[in-house]
Formats: sequence, structure tokens, C-alpha cells
Amino acid sequence: MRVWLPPVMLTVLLCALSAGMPALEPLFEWMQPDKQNVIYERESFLFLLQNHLMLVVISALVGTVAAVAGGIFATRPAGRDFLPLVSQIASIGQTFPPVAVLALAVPVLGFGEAPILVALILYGLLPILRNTLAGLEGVDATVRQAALGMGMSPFQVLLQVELPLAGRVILAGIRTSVTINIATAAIGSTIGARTLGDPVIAGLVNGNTAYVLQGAILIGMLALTVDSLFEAAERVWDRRFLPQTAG
Amino acid sequence: MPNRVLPVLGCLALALVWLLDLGVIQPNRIVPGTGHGLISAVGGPWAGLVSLVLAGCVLLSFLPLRRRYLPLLGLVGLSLALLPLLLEVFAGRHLPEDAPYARSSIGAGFWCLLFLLSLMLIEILGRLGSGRGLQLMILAVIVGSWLWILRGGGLESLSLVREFNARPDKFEQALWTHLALAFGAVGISAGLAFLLALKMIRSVAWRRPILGAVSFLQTIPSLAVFGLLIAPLSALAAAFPALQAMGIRGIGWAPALLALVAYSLLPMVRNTFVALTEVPESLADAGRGMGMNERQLFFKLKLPLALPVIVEGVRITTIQAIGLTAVAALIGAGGFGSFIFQGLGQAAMDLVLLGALPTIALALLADALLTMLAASLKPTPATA
Amino acid sequence: ADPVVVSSKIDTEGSVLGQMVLQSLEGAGIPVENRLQLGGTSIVRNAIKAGEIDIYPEYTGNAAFFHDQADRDIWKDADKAYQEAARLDKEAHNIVWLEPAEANNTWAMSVRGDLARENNLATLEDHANYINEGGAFKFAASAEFVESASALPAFQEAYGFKLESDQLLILSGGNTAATLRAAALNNNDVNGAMTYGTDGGLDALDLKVMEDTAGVQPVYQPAPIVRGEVLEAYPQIREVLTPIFESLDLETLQRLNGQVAVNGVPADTVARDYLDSLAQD
Amino acid sequence: MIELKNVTRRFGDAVAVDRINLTVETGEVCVLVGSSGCGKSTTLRMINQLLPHSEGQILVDGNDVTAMNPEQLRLNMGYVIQGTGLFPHWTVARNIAMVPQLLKWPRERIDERVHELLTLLDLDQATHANKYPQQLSGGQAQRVGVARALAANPNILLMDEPFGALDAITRENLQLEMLRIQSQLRKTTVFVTHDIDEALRLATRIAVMDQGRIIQHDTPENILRRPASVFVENLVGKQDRGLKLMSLHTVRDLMEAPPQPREPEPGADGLKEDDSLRVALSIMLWQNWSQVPVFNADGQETGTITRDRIIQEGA
Amino acid sequence: MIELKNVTRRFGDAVAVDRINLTVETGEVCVLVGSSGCGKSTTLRMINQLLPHSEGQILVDGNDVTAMNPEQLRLNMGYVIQGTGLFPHWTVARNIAMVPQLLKWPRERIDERVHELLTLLDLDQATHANKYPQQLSGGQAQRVGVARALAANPNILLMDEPFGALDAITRENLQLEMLRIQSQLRKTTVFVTHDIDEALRLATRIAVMDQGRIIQHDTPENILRRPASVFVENLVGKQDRGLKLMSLHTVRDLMEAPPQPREPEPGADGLKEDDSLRVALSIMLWQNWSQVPVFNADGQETGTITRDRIIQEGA
Ligand SMILES: Nc1ncnc2c1ncn2[C@@H]1O[C@H](COP(=O)(O)OP(=O)(O)OP(=O)(O)O)[C@@H](O)[C@H]1O
Ligand SMILES: Nc1ncnc2c1ncn2[C@@H]1O[C@H](COP(=O)(O)OP(=O)(O)OP(=O)(O)O)[C@@H](O)[C@H]1O
Ligand SMILES: [Mg+2]
Ligand SMILES: [Mg+2]
Repeated sequence: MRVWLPPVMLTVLLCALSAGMPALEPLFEWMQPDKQNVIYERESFLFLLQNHLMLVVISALVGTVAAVAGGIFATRPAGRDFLPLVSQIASIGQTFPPVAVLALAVPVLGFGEAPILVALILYGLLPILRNTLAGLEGVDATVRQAALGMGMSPFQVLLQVELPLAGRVILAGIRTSVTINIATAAIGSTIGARTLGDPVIAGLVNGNTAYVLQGAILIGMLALTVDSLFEAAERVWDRRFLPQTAG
Repeated sequence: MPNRVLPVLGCLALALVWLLDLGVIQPNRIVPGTGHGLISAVGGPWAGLVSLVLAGCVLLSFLPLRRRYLPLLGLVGLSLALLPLLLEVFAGRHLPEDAPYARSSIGAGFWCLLFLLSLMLIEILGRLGSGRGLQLMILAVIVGSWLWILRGGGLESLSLVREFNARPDKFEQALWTHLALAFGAVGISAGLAFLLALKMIRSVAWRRPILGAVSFLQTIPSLAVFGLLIAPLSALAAAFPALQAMGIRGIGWAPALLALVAYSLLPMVRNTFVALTEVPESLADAGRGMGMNERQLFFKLKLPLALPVIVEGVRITTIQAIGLTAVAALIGAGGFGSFIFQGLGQAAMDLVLLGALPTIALALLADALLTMLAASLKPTPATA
Repeated sequence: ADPVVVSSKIDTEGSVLGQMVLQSLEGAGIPVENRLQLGGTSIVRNAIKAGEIDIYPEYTGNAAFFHDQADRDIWKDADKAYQEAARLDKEAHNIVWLEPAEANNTWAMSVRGDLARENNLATLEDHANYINEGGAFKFAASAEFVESASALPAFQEAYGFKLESDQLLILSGGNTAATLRAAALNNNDVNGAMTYGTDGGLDALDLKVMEDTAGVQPVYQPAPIVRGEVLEAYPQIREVLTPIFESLDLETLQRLNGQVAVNGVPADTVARDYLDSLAQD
Repeated sequence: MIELKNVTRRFGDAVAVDRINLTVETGEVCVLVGSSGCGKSTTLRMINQLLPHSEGQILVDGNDVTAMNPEQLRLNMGYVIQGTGLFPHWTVARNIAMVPQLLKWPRERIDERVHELLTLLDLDQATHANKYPQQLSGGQAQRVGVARALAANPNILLMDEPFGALDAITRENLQLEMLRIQSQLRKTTVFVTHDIDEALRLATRIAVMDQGRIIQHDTPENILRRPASVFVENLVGKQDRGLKLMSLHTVRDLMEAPPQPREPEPGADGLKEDDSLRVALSIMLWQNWSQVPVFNADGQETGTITRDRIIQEGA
Repeated sequence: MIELKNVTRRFGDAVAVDRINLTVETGEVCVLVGSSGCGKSTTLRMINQLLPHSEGQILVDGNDVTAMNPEQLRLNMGYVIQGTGLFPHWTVARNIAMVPQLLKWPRERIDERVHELLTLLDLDQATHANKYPQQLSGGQAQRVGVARALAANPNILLMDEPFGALDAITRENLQLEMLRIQSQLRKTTVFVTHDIDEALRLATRIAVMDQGRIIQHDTPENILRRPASVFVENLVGKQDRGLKLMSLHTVRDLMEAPPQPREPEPGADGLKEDDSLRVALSIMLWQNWSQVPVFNADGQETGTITRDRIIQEGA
């Protein structure tokens, strides 16, 4: 499977870098000769990476389930009334800056991992919701009518026709959401979550550029890895469901 | 057909406003305060009025009346406009006279009320099919009324107002810094993106590299970009004192601006490129066939048709830049983000709000204005 | 002549002391430029070395790190520390240390009042025992405190305890107001907080400072430091600031800081009121 | 048999279908024609209850449709939707197999049936079965749509402008195919079109609709000869009626047949029994023939036809 | 006059137009027909140099087009592009005024001209001038496209399937309009279509193309009567040729006229002089008339026509 090659290679690189960062000590010492500590040691990078990733994955999972459920509800006859409002919320909500959302979570939820998780879920839900609506609304009405007309039950239509056809758009929404959340989670270390943002913030506070670099490089790598993963997933999806564009 | 959304929202608001604390009285800035529910906060008559208004909304929207949305608009709009009065009443009733540092702050109940009323307003405006003009007008009325109530001084004790009053000049400075950074970045990247898009249109070979590069930039989280820029920029400033004299160094506005520009490129380039290339070739052919030269074709046909999509790119970029500028405070660039991070550092939540709320307001305003601009630039009226 | 660029660190005390410097110089007819609350220690330090700012309040104990001499015991004696700091900076960067205040704003570890009373905690030794016996403890601190060799690591070494990473709530960039509050509110089960000696919120929030019986901490006396050239250009700076810093003792600083951090009075008001009260005496 | 009794359908205040009565006998092809927006699709969609009707009664084989489980009802009716409505994420074979799969036919039976249908509709199994709808030409997609509707052998077919978007030649081929299939299988069919020639060609009876009502329901010949109103007259094309009538009949109807078919002289020109009278006339005018031999499908001469007879009796 | 001499156009290795020779006389309507992709549009677009030709020579009124400034060349040629190509961000009036504006006509003259064209093409100034293209029906948009091409009074018109996407009725109306305009203005016209009936109706001469070559270039009658190859024969519709030929001539051509027109009896049925023979035959078949009076546009009876004569001599 050639499509999976880049994400696998990036993942290996990312893990190697997180585990082997201390080996690069001479490099950072050369950069930053006046500091005693040039390798961030409060937490292992692997732990930070794992924690960061966990925040993003959990928020993406919960967000996806909630957003897709909400999108499905708003496009069923029973929820139609809510459709304009839901789609308005989805688009207005996205104009809220992520930092502001994070900051607003603190007064309500306090410091640490729990509030950031809630903020990430709520904020990450919006792009998925928006794309779910767009995807489901975008399913050709004649196709839906045809499915009903052939004798499919509404549930079968949803499962076998609408979701597969909207899936590509929903996937793109999840990708956007995860990209935003990786960035937001990094900022989350200012409110007490332990993420790859920690070395960056610590470095900024202490004027230690080496820390900043270590954090920044790993965050960047993580983002690229996850993005390439989605890239591959989208390719596979295309090949599965949209053969004419792939070929 | 009765509307089902408004009753749901109304009932929810009614329940939450009774269940949650409307306001909190704090003895000082950082000690947690005591919360007050609706009745305790504003007293029986006001509590009754609030409940009555909400119940009225529910009832009105339940009725299968034809023209129910206009009165509903009035009711909800007015409630929103006068909402701060509740806080004023609350502060008047509960603020101890002898404690000069005691302050009132906004409780979850009030936020919920504000949020749900706004949702109701959005729903009503949607059902009315109102234009952007009316929406902006209503927004202006509501905000105007809030400012007017704030001016009155009854809300002096509100924690948010206290924080503002402690640093009005800083606030103004943060506003200008924020605007300068965000709009500076948008301006620069707009110019740059236009050139890149033209390059992509001229030469097919450049398309993939340029698009690849700008989407790569967009993928890297902001904090990482800010961090990664510190080292090279410091080195640059150290090597060239002239740059340092201009204020360019590892932290401050220079890396912030650079990162913001890098981030803004993707939406700008993509939209400009797509807009200019999606002008149908048949139209260009028609123009050519009538005797237009390439210059006329670009300025009379392609640009006008592409403009709304380009402005849409500017809108996305602006909103994004406003948000990222807040992050840039971490590397000392200033702006509203500095209040957010100071507030987080000092555990002064209302200072956080003082940074977060204007950032949101700026983003919403930019969104509204640019959406309107894009709509007004639409070369043709919405199909009748 | 060029105005004197007055700066300070970003924290609460920085804002108060900085405002005092600014306002008193202004009152003495010296042209000033306001660059207060520029950033953390490293930022203001680099700025004054680069000549971007001219004067700001610094702590004597920090000189140990500026000159990479943290291992010496000299920093634990107030007078010697001040002399040594002044000498080193004068030689290395032509930066002059003016008269320090009689207050030690050293890093300290505090615990919730109820915890201290229940377990009879008064000193860091008691505290270390409590932790080593497996007592429930979670400590809120800034990244700088956890990171800096002279802070938490020094305490841990001297008193023989170790805080695991899940016993720490690290508020990157947070200052003591945040840690105090976290402990006071028992947020995330936090019951201990990094504090400063001069913190204003200790009383209001019922927190108890654990006494540093082993004298682990260097002395941190705040003093305005100023670039030599600027002091030559405006020699009156020394006369203006000396009486003010001499008048500041621990209680006064705690009170003033408390005004800002706890009561939310703007720092410039606090500084002005204090300067006015000095003038009346 | 499908019966609509006093059926009305409203959208809000607008009446899309207005108290119509329509009976489609078993095995009959009923074609609905009328100007755009007159309620043809609405009528069709009420029969399989994709739209519930507001008033009246709809009976399918004597049973009220509202009393039936809608999925069951629809599984027994083939439905060809306007613009094909194939599922873009399924192959041709899977699209055709859809209803049998819903009915849980065994795997082999489905495969067999798909193969059968592909052959019937002249789509090559090897080349087309695993294609996706976007990879088909318009005419192929239409045929797959028809195949899908036929798959589970429903007794009733509902076809909504099934050949609407096609060019004239493909359209004609599909019409011929449809006539052929109908002559073999005799499904009860309701067929919507806006093309009068198509209606004339395929219908057992035509129902002309206008503004939600049925203006006339009669055989093609009667619709042409005795239009119930000026509207019907204009709809079927007043000026061209003469030639249109001619296309309803074939040469076979007017030729004079000898008792015995005989072998033709080699190389002799002539007409086919199945040619419409219109084609016959055109060719005879062109060649300036006044009388020609007629051949059957096997190439035997089965009679002769004269121009005069066509002109006298054709229309 | 337009002359193409041995003109070839290649796209990469593919030859789209292959050494064609074509002369379009001044005032003549030359219709290009042929199957899709045979090079019709390419030929048209080489004449106004939207595509440069690879070989050969193209002369317009005796001048080689490659020697002319392409903008100047195009300003003197009206061009109706396939699918109208109206500028969506300009009003109807501004679209029509486009070429005059490029030519820097004075304001009033442009306004006057737009008004004139709107009237000519039967578009109401008040209701349509300030609409945007999306607010027009297909037929109206097509007419605006034609108006735009006519605006600066070019001597030459290039029309690429100008009525391509229209329904039969609108199409017929536009064809009639085009014939009317042509009879007044006599532009040298090159017209592309894939509709043979349209070609037969409008052309002075038809050029039949296949695979980049011109197979036959002749009058409609000759194309029908003496097709140069089997391809042409099939293209024009072999079976229906008889009736098609009839539509080339009018009743006027075959009627027997008395020396003097006379007032008809009140309420008498009959045909019009301008009716095509095909329509005449259809009506006579329908009514079973063998002879009818013929009226002119003023309603006077100008002659009679017999069915036999149509049948004998019509095709
Ligand atoms: N879902 C709907 N909501 C409101 N009005 C509708 C709806 N569906 C159809 N109509 C209206 O009902 C009328 C009949 O529509 P219908 O689709 O049956 O027309 P039709 O005869 O099939 O036309 P066409 O030939 O254009 O397909 C039209 O006026 C149409 O606007
Ligand atoms: N820009 C181009 N690049 C490559 N090949 C082209 C190009 N334009 C046209 N062709 C090819 O040239 C041939 C003639 O095209 P042209 O557009 O002239 O056909 P046409 O006769 O107008 O067909 P239609 O009736 O479908 O419009 C076709 O095979 C087409 O694929
Ligand atoms: Mg229809
Ligand atoms: Mg063409």
C-alpha cells in the first residue's frame, strides 16, 4: 500500500525524535552556549507526545460522534426545524478564535486536562458538524428518492446511501478539526495541560530557545504526521468510493 | 406550522436561568465568591419579569400565527438589549457598601441566558429571511444599548469593568496592536497571494509546488511556527544590526507578523487562484471573440467575477489572523492575547474575559462586514 | 536628552515597583518612557544588556544565575549578596545596582491553612516528612519554579523529598496569583502553592508559608538597576529612588502587592498612593 | 391494477394534483403527459407513497396503499426516477442488485438475475458490470436505471421521464427496447414523459394533465383524432397531426397480402412490415414510387402497399 | 467574403481540421454540419483567429487574417458563442453595448443602438434591458447573444450552435427571427449546427464536415438529392428525406394562381402561401382534402393547391 508509506515514515521519525531528543544535546548546546540545561527534562517527550495525542484523539472521537449524530438529527424530518439554527451555530462558532475558546473554558472548568478536553471537543465539533451537514445535504435528492422508491427503509437509506456518499466531506471536516485541535492543544499548556506546548512555553518564559525549538519541532512533526495520515485515508476513501476520479 | 426550535430554546433558557447562578459576589479579585440564583439575585419582581418574557417567547412561537416573528423579534431583541440591567439590579442589591474591593461578576445563568437569547435571535432572523443590513442594525442597537448602560455607571462594580478601568490605556493599545498585526498580515499576504496566484495561472509547473508549500505552512500549529521563528530571526537580528534597529528580533511583532502572513497565504492563494481560473473559458472566448484584448479581459471580466471569491478568502484569513494574533502574545507581540495570558497567569478570570471577549467581537465583526462586502460585490443579483 | 526607558517584569510586584520608579522619576522632572511589564526575567535582562531599556527592578539573588555562580553560598547573605551582585554587574555590563528594599522576595512553598493545621506543618522539614509519608499533596507552580535549579530542585535536595509529575500542576508562565488561587480553591486537588515572600494574597487566601529552616534559598531583595551611562546623565536618579526603596519592608510590599493582585486596584494607583503617603510623612 | 379515486395533493396552499381519477388496468401502459409542473411526477410519487396524498384513495391491486407498509409497497413496484438516480458509490451490478438484496435473495440468484438483465438491456457483462455510474454514457446509465427497476420482477413499473435527458437516437433505441420488453413481460406501467411522440408510441392509453387535473384519458388514436379541448389539441401538435397519426400504424395494417408469402426477386427494393406509415410515405415520396412490395422480418415478400391507400386511409 | 484555402489545424499530433477549402460569398449563409468533434467549431474559431491555423491561408474580404490585428479583426465580426457566453456581471443592455463601447462610440449612439436591437429581437426595453443574464429564460439569453453579436453592425457573423440548448419551440421562433433578420440585413454568415433541419432551413449552402474534412459543400436541395457519400446520406436522415425535401419549398411554389387575387368566402378553410409543403401535406392528410385554397398574408385568396401536385412534385 504505497499511500500509507509517508504517514508510517513520519510516525517512525516522530517517535524516534521524541525518544532520542537528548542525543541531540550537542547540537542545542552549540546553539545555546550560555545555558546549563539545553534539553527539556521535566517530562519525557514521549509522555508529552502521548498526552498531546490522547487529547486530540479523544476530542476528535467524541467530537465526530457528536457532530455526526447532530448532523444526522438536523437532516432528518424530525429535526429539520433545527437545521438552519444548527448550521448557523456551526458557521458562527467557527469564527470564535481557538485561544479565546480555550481561555473561556478556564473560568468555567478550571485548569488542567479536563477543561482543555471539553474546549477541544466543543470547538473541534464545529467543522465536523458543518461538513456533515454539507455532506448530507449534498447527497443528490434524486438518489435519496430513488433509494426510498426502491423500497429501502429510511435507516437503510442513511446507512447505505447517505453516509457513504457524505463520508468524504465528513472526513475532510475531521481533518480540519484535528489540525485545529493539535494547534489548540499545544496552546493548552498555558492552562495546565501537559502537552508538547510545555517546552515551548517554558522556553519562552525562561528565554531558553533550545526548549522552544524542541517543542516546536515535535509539534510540527506531529501535525505533519497526522495530516499525512488523513491524506492517505482520503486517498483510500477515493479509491473505494470514487473510482472515476482516482483512476 | 408552529416553530419547534424557539420553544425548545425558550424552555431551556427558562430552566437554566432558574437553576444556575445569575451572578456572583466576590470579596476581592481572586477569592472565589458566593453565587446567587435568580430570585436571590434580582428579587421577585425582576425574576417574574424574566420568566414572563421567556414564557411569552415560548407561547408566541408555539402559536401557529402567520406574523408571529416580528413581535418575537421585538421581544427577544429588547430583552437582549436590556439584559445588562439585570446585572445592575443584582449589583445594587448585593454589593456590600463597606467593602470597596468587592465586585460582582457574571454567573453561569446569565451567560446561558445571553447565549440562548442570541440563538433565539438568530433563529428568528433566519425565519424572517432578513438581509445582512437588518441584522447589523439589530446588532448595533443591542451593542449600543449595552454601551449606554455601561456608561451609566451602574455596572462600575462589575469585575470585567473593574479590570478594564484598571488599564484603559493598555486596552486601547492592545486594540491597536491587535488590529495592526491582524490587518497588516492580511494586507501583506493579500498582495503576496495575488502575485503567487498570478504566477500559478501563468505557469502550470508552479501550481503544485506553491499550493503544496502554502498548505504545508497551514498545517503546522501556530505555537510551533512562533517557536521555530525565534531562532532564525534572533540570528538574523544579531547579524544585521540594521534589522534590529527596525525592531526585528526573535520575539515581538516581527515573528508574529511573519507567522501570521505565512498562515494567511493558503486561503488567500487558493481562493484567488480558484476564482481567477474558474471564470469559464467560454466567457473569456466570448470576450476575445468580441475583440477585447487580454488586459480588458482581465480587468473587465475576470477580476470582477473573481472578486467575491477573493473577498471570501480575505474573510477567512482575517478571522484566522485575529485569532492567531491572540496566540502571538505568547512571544511578546501584544494585543488582546496579552490580557488572556496575563489573566491566566494571575488567575484573574475577568482579565481573561477582557482579552477573550474583544477578540471574539473583532472576529464576529470582521466576519459580518466582509460577508456583507462579498455579497455586495456579487456581480449579479441573487437569481430571482 | 533621551528619556529614561523605565521597565519592569511582567508580574504583580514588577508592576508596582516599576510604577514607583516611573512616577518618582517623572515627579523629579526626569523625562521617562514607559515600557513596564515587558516580560519575564530573561526578557528584561536581555533588554537592559542590549540597551533597549535603562532601568528596572531586579532581585539580588538572580545575579547568581546571570553570572553563573549559583553554587556560592554568598547569595544567602543579604548584604554580601547585594555587594556581589552590584560588583559583578558593574564590571561585566556597567549596570549599577541602586539601594535595595529591606524585603526578601524569595521563592517559598506554601500549603493550605487547613492542611497545615491538621498536620502541624510549619517548616519545610515537616512538609517533607508529610510528603514522604505519602500524604496527599498536589503543588501548583510556575514553570520557572519547577525548572530553575535554585527553586524546587534545591528544596527537594535540601529537605529530601520528591514531587512526582502528577503531584505538580504547572501553570506555564503563571505567577503566584494563579498558584495561590489554585491552592485556595483546591482546584484539581491542589493544596500547595509556590509563593513569593512578598505575596499579597497569603492572608486573604489562608495559605501558610513553610519556613526554609535550612536556608536553601538565596536572598532576593528588590533593587532598581540602571545602566551606568544613564545614571551619569541623570545622577539624581539615585537620590530619588533610595529613600523610596529604603522605606519598603516585607509587610509594606505584601500590602501593596495585595492591593493589586487581590483587590484589583490598578498598579499605578497603588504606587501613587504610596508615594503620596511617603511625601506626607 | 392501479386505481386513483378523487386523489388530491396540496403543497401548502397550492394544489398540485386536483381530485384526479385514474385507472390503470393490469398489463397496460398508461402515459402521463402535460406541460411542465402540471403534476405528473406528483401523481407518480403518490402511487408508491413517496408523497402521501392529501385526499382521496389510491388502490393497488385493490388494496389501499395507506394501509400497507411503504417499504413492502415499494419493493413490489419498479421505479425509474427522473435523471436515473443511480447510486454513485456502487457498481452497475450492485445498483441493479439493490432490490433483490433488500429482498434477501440468495447470492447466486442475484448474480444470475443481474446477468440476465444486463443481457436483456444489451449491456455487456464483462465491460459494464463493474463500472461505476459516472463511467457510463447517458444512455447506458438510463438502461441501468431501467434494469434496476426491473430487477426483482415487480408487477408494476413507475417510470418518470426515464429517457428525458437523452439524444434522439439513444432515446429511440430505448423506446424500441421498452416496447420489446413490454410485449414480452406485460407490466402494469405508469410512464411520465413530455415528449408527445414518445407517448404516442408507447402508450396503451394516454392521460393528458393540465394544472393538476386529468383533461383526457384515452387511446393515442383518440387523443389525436378527438382531442377533448384546445389545450390537448395544441399539446399534441395541431399542424403535424396528420403525419403523427400515420406513425401510429404500420405498413402491415394497410398492405394487400397475397395468400402466400413468396421469395422476393433478388435485389428488389421495398418496405418492411413494421415500418410506420409515415416512414413508408416519406420513402415513397422520395423515390416517387406509387406502389412497393413489403417484406417481413425474414425477408420474404408478404404483400404490396400503394401510396394512394396510405394517403386515403393512413390518417 | 471569407475564403479558406487549404487550411489545416493540428492539436499536438491530432489533426482537427484537414486541408479544407471553403468560400463563403458576401451575404451568404454557410452552415457547417457534421458529427460531434468533426472540426466545426475549430473552423469557425480560426476565421476570427481565436485559434491560429497551422497551415494554409484565411482571407476575409481579400485580406489575410494573420496580417491583421486580431482585436480589429474580431471587432468587425459578430460572434455568437455556443451557450451564449453572456457576461454574468453585466446587464443585458451592457452586454449588448459591449462592442460599441470597445469601439468608443458616443454614449447616445450606444443607447440608441441597444434600443434598436432590443426592439429588433423582440425584447422589451423596459422589462429586460436592466436584467442580468441569469434572470433571463434560455431563449431570451440566446437572443441577447445574437443582439450582442449584431451590435456594432459587423459585416460578418460567426454563429456557433447559437440555438443549441433550446427546446424545440423557442428554437423554431429564433430560426424564424434569424431568417427575417437575414432577409433584411444580409450578413455574410457562418453558422454551426448539429441539427439538420435547422441547417436545411437557414442555409444558402451547407458544408458537411467529417473528421476534419469538408465532404460536400452545396445547396440544401442538392445535399438532400445528391448526397456525395453514404455518410452525408445518413447524416441528413435517409428515411425522412422525402418529407425533408418538402419542407424546403412553400405552398407558393406549387399553387395554381388565378390572374387576380380575390376576397375569400367568409370562414373558408385553407393554407397560407408561406406554409411549407410538408405542413400543407400533413394538414391535407388530416382533413382529407384533395384541394384547398391558398391565402396570402393579407388574407386574400391567391390560388389553390392540390394534394396530388404536392405528392408528384413536392419531393
Ligand atoms: N415538495 C414540493 N413543495 C412544494 N411544491 C411542490 C413540491 N413538489 C412539487 N411541487 C409543485 O407541484 C406542482 C406539480 O409538480 P410536479 O413535479 O408533479 O410537476 P411535473 O408535472 O412532474 O413537471 P415536470 O414536467 O417539470 O417534471 C408544481 O407546481 C410544483 O411546483
Ligand atoms: N484545445 C484543444 N486541444 C486539443 N484538441 C482539441 C482542442 N479543441 C478541439 N480539439 C479537438 O479537435 C477536434 C475538433 O473539435 P471541434 O470543437 O472543432 O469540434 P466540433 O465539430 O465543434 O464538435 P461539437 O459538435 O461537439 O461542438 C475534436 O476532436 C477535439 O477533441
Ligand atoms: Mg416531473
Ligand atoms: Mg463545437
